[in-house]
Amino acid sequence: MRLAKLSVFAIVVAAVLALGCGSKHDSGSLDALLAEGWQAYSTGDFDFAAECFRGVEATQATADQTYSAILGLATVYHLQSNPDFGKAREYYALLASLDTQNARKQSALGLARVDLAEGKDADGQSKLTAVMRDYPDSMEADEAAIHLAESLFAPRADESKPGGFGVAGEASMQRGLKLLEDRLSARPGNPLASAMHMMLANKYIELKTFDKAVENLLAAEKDGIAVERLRSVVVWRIARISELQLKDYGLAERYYQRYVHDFGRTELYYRALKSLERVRALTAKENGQSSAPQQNEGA
Amino acid sequence: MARQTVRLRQIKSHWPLYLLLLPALGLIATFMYLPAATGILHSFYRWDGDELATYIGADNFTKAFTDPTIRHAFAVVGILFVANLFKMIPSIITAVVIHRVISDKARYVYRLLFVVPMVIPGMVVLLIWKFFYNPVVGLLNSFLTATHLLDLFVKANAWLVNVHLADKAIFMADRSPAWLGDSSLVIPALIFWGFPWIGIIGVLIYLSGLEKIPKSVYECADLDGVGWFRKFVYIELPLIATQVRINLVLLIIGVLSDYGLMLVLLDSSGGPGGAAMVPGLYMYYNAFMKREAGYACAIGILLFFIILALTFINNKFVRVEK
Amino acid sequence: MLSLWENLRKYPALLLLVLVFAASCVVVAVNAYRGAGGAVGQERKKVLRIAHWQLEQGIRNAIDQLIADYEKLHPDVEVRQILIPETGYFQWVNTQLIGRTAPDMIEVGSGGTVGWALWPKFYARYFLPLDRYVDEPNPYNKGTALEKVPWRKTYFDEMDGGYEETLQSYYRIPLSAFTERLYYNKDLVEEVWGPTFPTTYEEFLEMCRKLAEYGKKNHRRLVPIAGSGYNFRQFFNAYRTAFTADYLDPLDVDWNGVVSRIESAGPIYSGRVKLTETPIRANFELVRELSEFFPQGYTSLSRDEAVFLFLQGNAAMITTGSWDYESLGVQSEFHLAVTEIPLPSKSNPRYGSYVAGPQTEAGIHGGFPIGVTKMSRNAEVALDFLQYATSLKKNEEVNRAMYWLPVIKGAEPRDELRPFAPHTEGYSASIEYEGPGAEMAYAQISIEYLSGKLSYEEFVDQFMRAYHREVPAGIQDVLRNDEQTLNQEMRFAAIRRAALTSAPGATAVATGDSAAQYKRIMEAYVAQVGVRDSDIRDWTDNARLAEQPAGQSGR
Amino acid sequence: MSRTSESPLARWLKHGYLWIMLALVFLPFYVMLVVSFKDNKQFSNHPWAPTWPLHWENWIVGWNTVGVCIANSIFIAVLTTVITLCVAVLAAYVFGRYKVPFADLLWAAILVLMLMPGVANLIPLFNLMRGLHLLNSLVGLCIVSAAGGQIVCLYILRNFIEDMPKEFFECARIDGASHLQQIIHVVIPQCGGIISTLAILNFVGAWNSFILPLIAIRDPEKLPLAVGLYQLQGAYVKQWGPLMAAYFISAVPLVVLFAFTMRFFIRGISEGAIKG
Repeated sequence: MRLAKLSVFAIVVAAVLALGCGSKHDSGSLDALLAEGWQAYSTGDFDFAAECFRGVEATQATADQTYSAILGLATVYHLQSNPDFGKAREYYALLASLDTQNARKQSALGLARVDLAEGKDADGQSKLTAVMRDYPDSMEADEAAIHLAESLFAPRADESKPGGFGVAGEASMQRGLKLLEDRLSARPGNPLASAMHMMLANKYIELKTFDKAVENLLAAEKDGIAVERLRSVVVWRIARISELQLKDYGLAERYYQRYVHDFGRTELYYRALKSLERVRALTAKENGQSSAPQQNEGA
Repeated sequence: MARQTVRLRQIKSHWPLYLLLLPALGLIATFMYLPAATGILHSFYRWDGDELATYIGADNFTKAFTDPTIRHAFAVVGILFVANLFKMIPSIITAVVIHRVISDKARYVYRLLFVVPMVIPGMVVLLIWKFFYNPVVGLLNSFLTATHLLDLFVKANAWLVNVHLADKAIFMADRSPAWLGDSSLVIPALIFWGFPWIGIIGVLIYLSGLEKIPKSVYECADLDGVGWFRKFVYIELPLIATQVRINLVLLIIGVLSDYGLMLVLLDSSGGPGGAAMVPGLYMYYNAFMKREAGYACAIGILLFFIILALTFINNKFVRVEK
Repeated sequence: MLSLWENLRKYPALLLLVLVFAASCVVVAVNAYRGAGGAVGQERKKVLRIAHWQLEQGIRNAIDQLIADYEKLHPDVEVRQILIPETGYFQWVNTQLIGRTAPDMIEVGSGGTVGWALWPKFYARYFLPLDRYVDEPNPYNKGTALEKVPWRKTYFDEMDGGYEETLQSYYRIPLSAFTERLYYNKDLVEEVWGPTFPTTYEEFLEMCRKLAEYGKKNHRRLVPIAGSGYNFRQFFNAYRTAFTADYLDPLDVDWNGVVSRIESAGPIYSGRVKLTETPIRANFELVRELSEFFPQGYTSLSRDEAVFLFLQGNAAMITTGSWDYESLGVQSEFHLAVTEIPLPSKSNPRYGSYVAGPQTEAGIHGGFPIGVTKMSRNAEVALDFLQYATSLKKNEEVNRAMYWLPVIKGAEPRDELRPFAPHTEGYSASIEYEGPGAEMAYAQISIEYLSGKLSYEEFVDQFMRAYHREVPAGIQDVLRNDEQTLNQEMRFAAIRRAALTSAPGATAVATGDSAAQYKRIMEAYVAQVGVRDSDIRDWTDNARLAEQPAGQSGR
Repeated sequence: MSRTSESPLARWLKHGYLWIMLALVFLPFYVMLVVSFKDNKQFSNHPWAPTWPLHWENWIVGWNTVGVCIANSIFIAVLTTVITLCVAVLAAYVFGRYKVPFADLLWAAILVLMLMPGVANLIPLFNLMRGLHLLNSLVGLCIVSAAGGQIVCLYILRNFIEDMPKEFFECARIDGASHLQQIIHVVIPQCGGIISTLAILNFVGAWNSFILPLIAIRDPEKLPLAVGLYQLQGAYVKQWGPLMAAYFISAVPLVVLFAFTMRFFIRGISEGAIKG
């Protein structure tokens, strides 16, 4: 008898333990469950996050909660380490059926990005363009611009090319640059403006169009860069490029000086200090002839 | 069999017997069977050891079968197992030698003396051995240098490289071998560990078997002029075969499931380059370093079945000839 | 009862056992009572536990003193240290986190590559995000110049050492800072060489020779430099930075001031930068020269074995961090002195022209980082304790006691530690020889060169063959890892976006101001994408160059 | 087993072999003892020979570091042994004397556990202990260890009780003794030898237990010896003298235990081996 009871007991306890994580669904409110889901998502425990979101989605939740749950599910499938694009697309599409502006914007952006992630570049790019057209003044459109430009600029893995990559061609580079510049002139003060300027600068550096690069770096710095480390890189680039490429020693001096002043605790501090001295010596010589150091042949 | 049968219908008068069983069974059910059950259950989950568990079917097992580390771990354990078979020999020899000492008193004293080292706590033995293997201050390297054995190793190694039997120099002149820090020396170090490999419990068990041999058998053997070796093979060995088998079972379980040795001598990643990773340690590593507790449970279950199979084979095929 | 006693008397062993057991019960009970915060005649205290791996006696005592001071200020709190050796530390923390028995405060960040991948998850799941505390002033700084300064800003590095980039949040409170130096046995050096330690590499080499001769003459097992593979790397890196600082501008194609792994791998692969170029060759030859003065087989020695050699006077020098200053100082029976790794002078005919300067330490962050666990019942008290420990006065005091460098602006380290002050003058590393994927080959082949089995040409030849074999795949690996980081960034951007559209749950998880965080993440993302694209362009250029027949490669 | 003839050579060979083995087996003792009186300098210069002056203070340091651990270990070892044996004797009595319904099934269920490697269970066991709030608790540790340790005891004790003459129990029963009284007055005195041997084996086992306390005990003041020593050796720059003194001290309690029980133990093992 006892054995039977014991085994029943053991099975029951085992079942309770095993379902321990699942059974929490009833314990808290749906908001708590959503918070748990997003928490798990942020720690990289995607299966658990998906389970939480699914738990909310299946119940009679408020419109907001359903929105959060479906968005969560779509995001999990889209961005987890081994993505499931089919399901992501399914849930992003479901998101569009919710009747709020937010949901539709997220859905459109999400669907476009899933296309890009899957390698359907043309589809993704046209969907991103649609996002920018349909919701021109939104945060999502700003992000769409960045992803669209990224996709136009991005090199593609290509076994036949040397090194295994094919880099973006001239045409798509120009398209990307124009797109970002248009966006910046249409919505100059948007929160991602500094990021867009940095992106432009990166590309102009790649194309070795250094005057435009510095122009954009200056704009980015003016817009305000939230990440200190990135700001230090921008200041360094302005100074270095204007010294070695543009030979604009006044600008270089100003920005080396700013670097030395603001970023004493970075590894480039001493180099900046030395360069400042060098640049000052050069300007002191006045109309600095072509005596700048010839170190940039590889750049 | 002096057991008294209690039938089901008599149970009314004998129920207190179950009360006596209760503590033992209760403990076993709670702390042995319940964890085993949840362990089996969790081996089908991706589980981080904490509350996050997702059902993934048999993925953990398919992963285990293709995981090169597990293959390596079982290879290591196989090597150690074979080595441990040989490491049983000194205990048997010692038991036989003690047994053949003529004076009763001397036999007893030897037994006592061999029991004494048992008081050294296991951890201390491990740490002392770790200390022996220390490349800078360790006893082993001092000994090898002082006796010029190391030079011999170097020459042998160089020769082996020359004739392409070995692909790299492990021992080099003027260089102290790092026994536990060199991936090609770790396994030899683990095999050599515990020299002279005398397990006192084993010796006592063999001795008790040997003592059952009647004196007359030896007398007959002496009359027939049987040499010491044949005495060992024909008289002594068969009589301790049962004990050897018991020890073999214990050895299988011990070698396959032990990893405290590696954990202390090396660390949870199995030493340099994971050279000494064994299944138990890999399980521990997965559970408490990498947080793949579900996978760890799956490894544990594999281990259990392997031990079960080996014990079964041992009972079935290593027969005791009477 | 009486019969029991009679029985016991018959078995003295049993009697003894009972007595010993009773004694042990008392010890265990007292410990359990005190562990729960009880003390005779007092109210229950709040017990805080802090776990770390700084086992040195001096460090332990210094923290005990800090705790005693804190307890004097807060009689209702008791703080206890839990010391776990570094080898088992990560596994221990992991276990305690799963078991929900983790101490209130934990030193974070150990565990090698496995730990490196898991800590961000641990922070997110088990540790308290500290963003809302670090922008408030530290109350224990009252009456000092830092009174109104946010906690974060009181740090010499603005608490960069506490910022977790992957989570874009503060999770750690650093207590000390560290730099690495060359320690030497002053007595021995004075006896053999003279009162002033060499300031140039030429003198240094001469001194090493004298030390080796001295050891031979006196039949002592004396090596000039106590080295393990670990210590050797510090030498190597110092000289690499000094010799190759000028490679920054030619190699840094994206002008961000950092030569990424791919930026240095591409040119080496294509031959635009050759390992036979004079500065690089000089770098290797110098280190080869120096490795004569390391113990035989140093690459297989461990760190503490090298320290043991040094402490016993069997080695004259060792490179290690400031974290060892106290334990080396206490345990050495000779006078300990600290200096920089000497660089070749400008007049050196072989090396002089390449030497730019020392390695910079301007970028160091606060170390000894402590996190507060979510499961702590007294998290507020734990934070209060950490604020106490990082107040201007106490941080100075405790670091003086530990012989470590304080992290708070204005806190003065010990005079002995002056040589450890991070020098901001110096260069950052500008080239990496290993190359992604070829690290193993580099380790093996470079050891053969350093031990004299290969000539430099043979070394370069063998290594370049391995380089061409391994690096293309290695670069693909680096880029794949980059993709994962980018994906991770996007994952966090998605939470912030969800929070900005006020999705329930996401708002609760996101700490701090979501709009600002979103901007931060997108900027970081764009910067990384830029580096990746530029790296790939550089790599394909170089790969194309490598495919061309020699002679046409001039650009 | 004395035999009539034996050549002196054989005799010397045998004794020589045994003495060499003993020397090797006792080598750790020698090392611990010699090194424990050295400071690091002496150790570095003359690692293996005794040196003067003797550093007695190493032993004080050693005692200070492992003293608490020894108290904890004694507590754990004694409590574990007592629980294990109490539980095992009760159950062995039932299995050895009676054939109650389901007995064979239960017995088989217990025997399977002898094959179960403790490792396979470790992680779920850890979680179970967390659920029952047994983590970081010495008593919890004892209970869990006892649950595992009783199985072998049960197996051996059952064999002994089975072989005991029926008459002992019959007499007791006629005198009106309950089951418990029968156990106390018949089983324990009759099986005293094997019980004490099992007690010693369990004691030594608990004394040496490492993995479970390593993961289950958090507070340093609760650590048993094995874990305490393990953590001690992780220190960065080792002081070999105090370390070896601590090792030696940690062997002392077992030395005392064995001094009293050695005879018992040797006899018990022999008996057990014959029956088991």
